[in-house]
This record gives sequence, C-alpha cells and structure tokens, in this order.
Amino acid sequence: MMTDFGYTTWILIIPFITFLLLSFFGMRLKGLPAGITGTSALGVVALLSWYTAITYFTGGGIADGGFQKIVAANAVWLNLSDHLHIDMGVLLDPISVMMLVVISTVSLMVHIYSLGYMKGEKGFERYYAFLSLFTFSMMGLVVATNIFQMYIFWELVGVSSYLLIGFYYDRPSAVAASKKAFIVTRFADMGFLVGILILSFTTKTFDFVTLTDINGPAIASKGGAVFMGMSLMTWSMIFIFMGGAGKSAMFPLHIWLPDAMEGPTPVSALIHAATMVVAGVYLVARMFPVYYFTAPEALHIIAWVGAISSLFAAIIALTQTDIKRVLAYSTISQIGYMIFSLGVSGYGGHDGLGFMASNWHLFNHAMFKALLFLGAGSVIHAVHSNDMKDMGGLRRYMPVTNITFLIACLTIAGVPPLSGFFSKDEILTAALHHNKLLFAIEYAVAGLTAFYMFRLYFSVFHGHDRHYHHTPHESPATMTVPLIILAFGSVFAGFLPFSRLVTSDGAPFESHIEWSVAIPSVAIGLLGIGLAWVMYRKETALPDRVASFFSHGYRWAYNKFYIDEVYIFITKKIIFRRISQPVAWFDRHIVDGTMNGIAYVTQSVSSMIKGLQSGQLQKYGYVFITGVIALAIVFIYLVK
Amino acid sequence: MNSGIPLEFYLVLATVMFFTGVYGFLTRRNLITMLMSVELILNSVNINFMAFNRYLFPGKLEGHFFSLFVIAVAAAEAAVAIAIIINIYRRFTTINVEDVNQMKY
Amino acid sequence: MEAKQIMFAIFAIVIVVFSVLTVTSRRILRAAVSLLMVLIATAGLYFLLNYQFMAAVQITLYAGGIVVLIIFSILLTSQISHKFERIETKKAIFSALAAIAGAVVVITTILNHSFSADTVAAAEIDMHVIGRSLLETGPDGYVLPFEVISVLLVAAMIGAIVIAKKGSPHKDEPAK
Amino acid sequence: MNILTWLVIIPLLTITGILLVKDARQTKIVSAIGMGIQLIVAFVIVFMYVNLRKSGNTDEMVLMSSFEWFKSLNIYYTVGVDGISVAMIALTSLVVFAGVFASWEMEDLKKEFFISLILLSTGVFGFFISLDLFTMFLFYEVAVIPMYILIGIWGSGPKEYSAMKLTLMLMGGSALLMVGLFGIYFNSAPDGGELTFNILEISKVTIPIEAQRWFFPFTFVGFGVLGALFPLHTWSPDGHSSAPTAVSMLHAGVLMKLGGYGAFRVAMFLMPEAAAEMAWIFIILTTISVVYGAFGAIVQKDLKYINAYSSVSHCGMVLFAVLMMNKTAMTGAVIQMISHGLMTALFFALIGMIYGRTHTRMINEMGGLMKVIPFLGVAYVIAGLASLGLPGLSGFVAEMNIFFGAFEHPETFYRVATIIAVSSIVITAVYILRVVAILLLGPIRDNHFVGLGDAKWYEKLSLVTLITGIVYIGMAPLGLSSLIRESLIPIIDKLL
Repeated sequence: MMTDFGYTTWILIIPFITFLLLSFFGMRLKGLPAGITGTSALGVVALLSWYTAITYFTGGGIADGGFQKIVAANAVWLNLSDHLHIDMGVLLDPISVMMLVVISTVSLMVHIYSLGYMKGEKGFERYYAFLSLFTFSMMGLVVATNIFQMYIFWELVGVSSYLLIGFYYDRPSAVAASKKAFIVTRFADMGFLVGILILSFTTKTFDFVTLTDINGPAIASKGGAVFMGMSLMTWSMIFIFMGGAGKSAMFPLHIWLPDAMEGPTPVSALIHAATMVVAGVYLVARMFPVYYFTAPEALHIIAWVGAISSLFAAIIALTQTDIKRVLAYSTISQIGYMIFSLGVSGYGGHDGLGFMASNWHLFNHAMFKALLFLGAGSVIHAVHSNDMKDMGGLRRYMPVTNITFLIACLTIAGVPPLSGFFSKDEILTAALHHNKLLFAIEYAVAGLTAFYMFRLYFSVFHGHDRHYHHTPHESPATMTVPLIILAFGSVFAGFLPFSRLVTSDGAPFESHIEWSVAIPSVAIGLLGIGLAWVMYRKETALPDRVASFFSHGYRWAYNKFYIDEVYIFITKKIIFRRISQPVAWFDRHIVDGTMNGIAYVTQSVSSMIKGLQSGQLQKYGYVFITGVIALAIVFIYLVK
Repeated sequence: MNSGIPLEFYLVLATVMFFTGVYGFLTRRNLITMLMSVELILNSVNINFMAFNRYLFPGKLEGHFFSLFVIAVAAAEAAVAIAIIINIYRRFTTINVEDVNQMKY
Repeated sequence: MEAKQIMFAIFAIVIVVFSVLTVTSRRILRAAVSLLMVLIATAGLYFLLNYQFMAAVQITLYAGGIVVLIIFSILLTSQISHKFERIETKKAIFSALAAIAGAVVVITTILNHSFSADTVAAAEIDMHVIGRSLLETGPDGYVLPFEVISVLLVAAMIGAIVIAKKGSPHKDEPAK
Repeated sequence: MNILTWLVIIPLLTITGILLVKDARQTKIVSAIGMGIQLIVAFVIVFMYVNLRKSGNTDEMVLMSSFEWFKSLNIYYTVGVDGISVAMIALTSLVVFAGVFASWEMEDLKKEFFISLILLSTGVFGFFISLDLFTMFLFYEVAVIPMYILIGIWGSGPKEYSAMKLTLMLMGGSALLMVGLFGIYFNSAPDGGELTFNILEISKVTIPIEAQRWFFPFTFVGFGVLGALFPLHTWSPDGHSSAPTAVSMLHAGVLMKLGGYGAFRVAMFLMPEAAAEMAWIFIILTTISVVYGAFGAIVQKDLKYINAYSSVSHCGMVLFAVLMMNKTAMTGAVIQMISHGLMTALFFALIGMIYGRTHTRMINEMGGLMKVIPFLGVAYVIAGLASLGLPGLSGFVAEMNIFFGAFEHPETFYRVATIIAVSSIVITAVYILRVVAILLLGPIRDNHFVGLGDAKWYEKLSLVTLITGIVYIGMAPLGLSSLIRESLIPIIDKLL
C-alpha cells in the first residue's frame, strides 16, 4: 500500500503564494521582513520536501520490489484535442523526489545566505519575490506529470532566470546578459516545443507515466514513421534534447551561462549552478526509457554533446580570470558530465549505471557547486570584485570560507572519500563500458577540472595580499552557516546508497567502486592539484610561460573559442542586417509602395477625369446630347 | 378631315424645332437665349403630345393635359430660371454662361 | 391642296424660320420676338388640330406670359443695342452636326414607323369635359397632377422670389 | 427585450447621454458609466450563456431573437450567440471599458471623441451578435467608418494620410466582402425557395461548389484585410501609429478581430468545400504574415510600429489557425483573438501613457523608465511576456492550441508550415526583450524623465482591467477553452 502524497501540492502552492504576497505587498514590508517571509515559507517547503523524500524512499514509494511512479495529484488544465490534454499535477518517482530535496535545500540555503549578501540592496523584496517564483517554477518542473507541464514550468524558470539575471536592471551588462539568456534558451525551447509537437503527434499523449512505460504504446511504437532517414520519435527526441541543451548550457547553446553571472551571486548559485541548469539533465533522465528504446541515435548524440561540452568548457575554464566565470564554465563542464553519462547509460539493473551516476552527480554537484558559488559570493562580498587578480591570501581573513571552499574544490576534483569521487567514478565506469574514446575525453576532463579549480583556489586564498580598499573580513553568520551546511552535504553525500534509490527502472541494484577506474582517476585528479600547487601556490612567472607556450591555443581558449563572436555575427549581421532590415524595408517600400501606388494611379486617373468636369454647361450638354444620339443609333440600328 | 396632313408632318416639324432648340442650347452663350432654346424644345414636345393625342387616341385627353401641365411647368421653370439669371447677373455682372463656371471640379 | 394643308405649310414655315432665327439672331430682343412668333404659330397648329382651349392657353401663357417675362429679364440684364459676338465656328459646326444627326435619326425613325391611324374625327373638346376631368378623381380624372402642379407653381414662385431677392438677409438687417 | 439587443442600445443611450451633458467632465463620467453597464451586461450574458448550456440547451445559437426589417430582400435583424460570440463580446466590453479610462485625459473635442468611440463599439457589438449577413455587414461598416474620423481628427503624425489609407483599405476589403456576401445570398437557396441572409439557414444548405470557388476568396480576403492578411496589412502600422490611444486599443484589440471572426463564421462556415480547396494559398500567406510581421518588428524604432507589426504576426496566427479547420486550432484561433485583443490593447494603452509623459515614442530616445514609472514598466513587461507566449498568461494558451491543432493536420505541408510558425515565438522574444531592455531597463537616458509621475488611478484601472483578463485566461484557460470548443462542434461538423 502506497502512502497518500496529496500534500505535496503544497510544495508548489506555498512558494507561489509567497511570490504573490511579496509582489503585491512587498513594498510595504520594506526589506528584511520580506526576506524573512520568503525564507520561512521556503523553510516549510524544504521540510515538506524532506518529509516527502524520507516517506517515499523508506517505503511510501515501494511496490513490487521497486520504486513506482506515483501521481500524487493531477487535474486537467486545458484540453488540447480529444486525446491530448494538459494536466497539472505532481508526479513522484525517485528522480523527482531527489530533485525536490536538491532544490528545496539549495534554495533554502540561498534564501538564508541572501539575507546577508543582499542586505541593503534596493529591491530586496523584489529579489525574494523572484526567488519564490523561481522555486515555484522549478518545483513545478520536476514534479511535472506530463511533458507539457514540464514545458510550461520550463518557460517559467526561464523567465524567473531572466528576471533574476537582470536584477540590477540599471546595469547595461546585466540587461544584455538577461536578454541573451532568455533568447538563447527560448531558441532552444522552440526545439523543445517542436519536439513535443512531434512526440504528441506520434504517441498521442503527454503523460510521462504512459510515455515511459516500457510496455506502453509509445515505446512499443518503435519510433513511428520515418522522415528523412530517422524515425519521427528520433527527431522528436533530438528536438526535445535541444531544449534541454539550451537550458543546461550545452555546446553550442552554452553562451548565455557565463554572461548570466551578471546576476547576484546567490542567484548564480541557485539557478545557474545547482538547479535550473540541470533541468536538461533531468529532462533526459525523465524521458530516458523513451530515448533508450525508441531513439538510440539521439542518445548517441547526447553522449557526444555532453562529452564535447565538458571538455570544451574545462579548457576555457583554465584561462578565465573572473571567479564567477571560471565557476560557470566549470558548471558547463560538470553538466556535460551528467548529460554524457546519461548518453552512455543502458537500461535496467547494472546496465543503468550511467543513469544512476548521472543523477548522483547531479545531486552532489548541486551541493558542491552551490557551495563554490556561495563561497565565491562571500569572497566577492569581502573584496568587491569578481576578478581573481584582485584577490589573494584571503585564507587569513576568511577562515570559514576558506575551509568550505577547499572542501568543495576537493569534492569537484574527485578526491576520496568526498562525494564527487563516487559519482565521477561511476560515470567513468559507465563510459568505459560504452566507448573508449569518450572515456578518454572524460578522463582528461577530470584532470583539467582538478587543475582549474585549484588554480582558482590557490590564487584566491593563497599567495600574498592585494591592495584592498578595506581589510577583508569573514562574512556574517547568515552567509557562513549555509556554507557549512553545504560543505557537510558535499562531504557526506557520497555515502548515500544511491544505486538502491535512484535507478533507471526503479529497481535497486548494487554498485561498487570499480578500482581499476577509480585509482587512475584519483591519480589524474591529484596530478591536476599538484600542477596547480606548483604553478599558483606562490606567484611565479610559470603560468605566463605556460600560457605563451600554448600561445594560440591560449588565446582561443581565453576568448572562449570565439563562439560569442559567431553568435553576434549571426544575430547582428544576419538576422538584423540581412533579414529584418530588408523585411522592414520591403514592407515599407514594396508592399506598402504597391498600395500607395494603387492609390496614386487612382488619383492620377481621377485628376485626368476631373478635367472633363469643366463647369461649362454647354460642354456637358453637348456630351449629353451626342451621347443620347449615339445610344439611340446603337439601340435602334445596331442592336436589333 | 385631317386626311390632308399626315401625323408624320407634325412629328417632323416638331423634330426640326426640337433640334433647332438643341442647337441653340449648345451654341448660345447668353443665359436668356439658352432659356429661350429650352422653351423651343418644350414647345416641340407639346406639339408631339397634341398630335399624338389627336391622331392616335382621339377619345382620350392624356396628351392634352400633359401639354397643359408642361406649359405650367415651363412657366414655373421660366420664372425660377429668370430669378436665378438675375441673381447671377447681380453677382457676376454677366449672364454669359462660360463665365459662370465656379461649379467645376 | 386643301386650306388646312396650306395653313399647315404656312405655320410650318413660320415655325422653322423663326426657330432658326431664335437661336441664331445676334440681337437678343430679336431672338425674343422670333420666339414669340414661333409660339404663336404653334398655337395656330393647335387650332388646326381642333384644340381650341390649348391654343388659347398657348397664346395667353406662353406668348403672353413667358415671353413677356423673358423680355423683362432681358431689359433688366442686357442692353438692347448690344450685339452678340459671333459664335465660334468650331462650336457652331459641331453643335449643328449633333443637331442634324439627331434630327436625321429621329426623322428616319418616324418615317420608318407606320402609325396606325392617320385620319381622325376632329371633334372639338367641350370645355365642360376639360374642366370636369381636370378636377375629377376617377380613372379619367387629373386632380392629382393638377394639385401637384399647383404646389409646384407655388413653390416655384416662392423660390423665384427668394432667389431674386436682393442681397443676403444679413446685409438687409439694420445694425443693432 | 432580448438582452443581446441591449448591447447595441446601451452604447446608443450613452451617446444620447453624452449629447445632453454640458462639459467634458460629465462626458467622461457618462461614458464611463455607460461602458461600465455595458461591461456588466456583457458578463451577465456570459453567465446566462453558461447556465443555459449547463441546463442542457444544445442549440447552435442561444438567446436568439429576430425582427424583420426589409421584407422584400428577406433581411432580418437576427441576433443570437454561441460560446465564441460571448467570448468576443466579453473581450470587447473589457477593451472598450479600458479604452474609456485610457482616454480620460483627452483634451480637444472630448464629447465628439467619446461619441465616435462609442459608436464604433456599437458596431463591434452589433457585429458579434448578428446572425444575418446583411445586418452583420451593416454593423461592420458602422464599426469601420468612425475610425476615419477618430484618426483624422484626434490622431498624431501624418494623421490625414493614415486615416485615409486605413479607411480606404478597409473599405476596399468591405467591397470584396460585399461581393462575397451577395454571392452567398444569391446562392443561398440552390434547390429553389427563398433567398436568405440568415447564417444558420445558409449553413444548412450546400452552396454549389462553383459558386463557392468564386465567392470564398472574396469573403475571406475581405475579412482578411481587417485581419491584417499579408500583403494587405500595410494600413496597420500607419493607422495604429497615428491613431489616438483608445482608438489604437479598440482597433487592434477588437476591430481586427472582426476579420478573424468573420473569416470563420462566414467564409469557412458557409463555404467549407472551397475553404478546404483553397486553404493552402492562404496558409502560405498567413505563415508569411506570422514570420514576416515578427521580423519586421525587430528593427522598428517607434513603439507603435513595433506593436503594429507584432499585431500582424499575431493576427496572422489567427487566420492561420482558422484555416487548419480542426477544433483545437480553431479554439486556439479564438483564444488568440481574445488574448491578442487584451494584450495589444494593453500595449497601446501603455504606449499612449508613456507617450503622454515622455512625448516621444522612439525607443532610442528613452531608457531606464522602469525606475521612474514602475507601474507602467511592470505592466509593459507583463504585456510583453504575454506577447511572447509565457505560460500563465493568455498568449501561451492560444499559441499552444494553435500549434498543436495545426500539427494534427494530416498533410505534411501544413505541419511544415506549423513548424515555421513556431519559429515566431523566438523572434517575438527577440523584439519584445529588445524593447523592454532599451525602453525600461538600463540607466535613465534623459534627465527630463526623472520627475515623471507614475500611473494615475484611471490609468491603473484601465491597465488592471486588461491585465486581469490576460492573467485569468493564462492561469485557468479550461473554462474559456471549453466554452469555445463546444461551440465549434457545429462548425467543425460542417467542415468535415
């Protein structure tokens, strides 16, 4: 007997009400009370989420020897056609419950942290309203019972992200970044929508339970009709993944994420590191059976996109000097890992190792990446700069930040027994079983990751002091407590029995550390750390020498492989100059010109005719009489 | 009794009169003479009516009365027209039709 | 040739000649007098047709009323001695052509058509009959057109007076 | 008296009231009261309709009444509503109500302005309730003609030119339409019997296909001109940019809907066979409209031009959906009409209000207005988000119905067109965000703007009315969509 999870709808309702309250009455609350309102509401949501997770994993969700998909609530929101209807509801299964925990926890941490970080900012209440909106949307996304509900909340997280990136709306760079983020993801969402269109056309349903049922009609259809060499389902799945790639900032749709760092740092931690950007991973995980059984080509593409993104972003991260941008590229790289891992996964039991590992990594990543960002925020809060060149030797001033940041760096580098080690090990194991080349790429990325993270760590917290405007100091407790909590999470999440909780088919399996993979990966991680130690522990000329050795490569990586420039070329030069302006010109001059031309011709003809209207009575009379005579002749003699 | 004069004679005479009137209407530049041409035209029509009545429907009076009414209308028309002409003369100090062309366009 | 035919010939010649004079004379008073002659000759035609009443109306109303009206207006607006300039040749030719063409068309049509009766009893119409049918309401009565004409005449008279009244009413008002 | 007739009578009474009052203030109050009553009546009609349906009334049209007014040609004043018309009536009353408050500060000739405005709305209401083609056409003209006066007198910029262009193009459309309507009339009794203008009666017969082939294009294009069908949309940018605020609101918000509404209530419903045959031509044109309007909007600098092109794109979507001839797409078309009506009215109201403060409509002369006029700024962002189809606001519901409906079409050509149309959501996002970024965000461009006052109470009332509509449809679309869906059944049955 499964437990009634009807109360989970409150997980959605509470943040939404908070959002409404704060947007309508936030102005009256003036600052801190608004923040506390938002935070306490989120506290309730977090409690509910944890309670749900514990109930679910300890028996509430188990039946027939596996975790079941439970539809806790569902109501028709809109009828699209006789067989398609959009529902709003709550679907609980291992991944959605896991995501609930991740989102509510990180969100709560960020809420608390922001009480200190955003203190005194103008628009404090607006900030909390947007955070609540985001939490609502993200929760709605993960508990979606059908792909369309997911799309709806997908768009909503997009807009909350837009609003939060553009929080400092009088800063042109923030405005541009928010616009870019929205448009790029919107472009990807168009793919998502087209994917859904094709999907619903072939399967006649949006419902996840029906879609992912491996004996269900969607999977049994084996892909539907063939269009341009691939089955419709494959097309659909590729398009849907395009949406996921946009949200998760996969190459080549990643360009918005580094710019999105213009938003307040806690927002970057919440949205652009821990939760929203993994929506793409979540989407693929959600649809995984459909991918695996009907569109293996799509899964193959996913694996490559993930691998390329992770490598590519890691290389760029090596060269960046803005602390948040390094973290942003690191995020892309780590999400690439997760996506990749899904791409190489099989289905069911131990074959689904990649699936499990991906979700595990998602979970761990949320913890340590949020920690990194919040730590970076703490540093930025202290030195009022984003640039690594303005930082150094901070370990003396900010002990808590230093230690938690170090833990996070060790975690991401995959040092045992921290959580990152376990999930990364599983991912590499899954990769090794799948494709050696992909494995090699990801193996290299593991080393690069360790290197660039410690490059960051050493140059911020070690080295000697810079000229600070005022002596840096440790952040207030509202900021350090979340850091400590997240650090605990990062350390101990590796001991969760993930393979018994989150699996591709719901049935638990035993996973163990594959030492043949683990030892080399730890080794390359340590090598990276060591290299960073040598190059950045003390300030030496070594980094510059290395950079000049790879001069061309360095410049390309530093300029992010000029992808931004390509986009600017496409948007400014092609879309604005070559399409829109000609269209506007064409409309004004050709289409409208034709209309005006017709008017002009009419007018000139009429001005010709008006000459006949001379006012000369006798001319009229003459015309009249000759006309009558002519008509008389015609009708009497010609027409008989 | 009228055997000596066929109906066609009247009709042809009226036609000639009519088109003389038309010619006058088209060529005269003085408004009063144009009015006189119109009177000619009306008159020719009256002749037709009377002749038709007498020759074709001798027992009836339609043509007769129609002519009578035409004469009445002609009288009214002449009165109004002359009033207008006098007014035009006051305003433009001419009754030349070609100079009175303010109504064009 | 019977007397009637001679009379008709005379009237016809008078009508044609004076019609032409009416429309061509370069002195306006002469034109008016020619018109008078045409109208009188027309009255003669009515006598020939045995419509004495109409002939009388023609003479009193047309010849007596309208022509006098015209002459008055001539006196008001023109100088008697004024001679019109010649008509533009082009205009004259084209107008004449149109008129002749029209006449030819009509006349040929008339001559091609055979009318059912060309001899009739030339009974004179009794004045009583005319008077009665003018005021009768039955199928042969003409009271409606009669009334309409009356109204028209009144309207025309009032209109003529208003139009011909000198100046605008505003100007006539004395300044307060 | 039939309650629908009140929709025509109340505006006329209001006009009479305006004629009787003395000064501008009273004029405003009378108009506001009149249109307020109109709003209430409209919603009473909606509730009456819903209750009738609940009580099991399945007539095609309800609340019908008929009155003969021209016997020899069989012309009747026949009124009646179904779910689609009541939805349109509700929309119209909302927009008119908001329009009255948006022109609260109209300066010259206030009385005449309100009279023309309300006369226009009379035509629109009459159009939506008519079931007799001739009466419908009559009201259509009543709605179009005052536009000329309103733009020509109270407009801005090259107002005479714009008024002339708009009126002439719409009149050209009416001319085509009239041919089409007469074509329908004279073929309304193919088996002999009496000719009729009554839509319901005509729908029961099949107009001969040869006649349909002739008159469908006339009717469809005739309505299409008003619905901004490419390439007959060019009156829209000029007309809208010159028109005063309330007129733009009413015109883009309601009058353009007459085109879409007429296109399916008359052209598609009465001549379905020809519609099916010729749909592909118009699908091409409307797909062009959708994408082209959006691209055209990207580079515009005048706020009203941006909105006018955006209207071309959105109204193109309406006709596009209508031509797909299935329930989902047509539901989407109707929702899109309502959604676009509210949204674009909101846009024009805001543009008018911003213009009233900054005295410019050029976006590059403005910037950072969010700081000084936050209420208007937020409203603008909401309108923008609705326009780019954000879930939770009305545009999304409409677009999803359209896309999914259109994609159900069995022919690949139509599905490809759908995917092209889908791309407009990205382009829309581009131009909306561009405007929002330049106009509202960033630093304040000009020091003159610092002291601007935020919305006054009547402006807020106007905006909130419209936003409420947008949010309601966006959040809880089920009621509206089922209202429309069930009314579409007879139409769809006829089409298939």
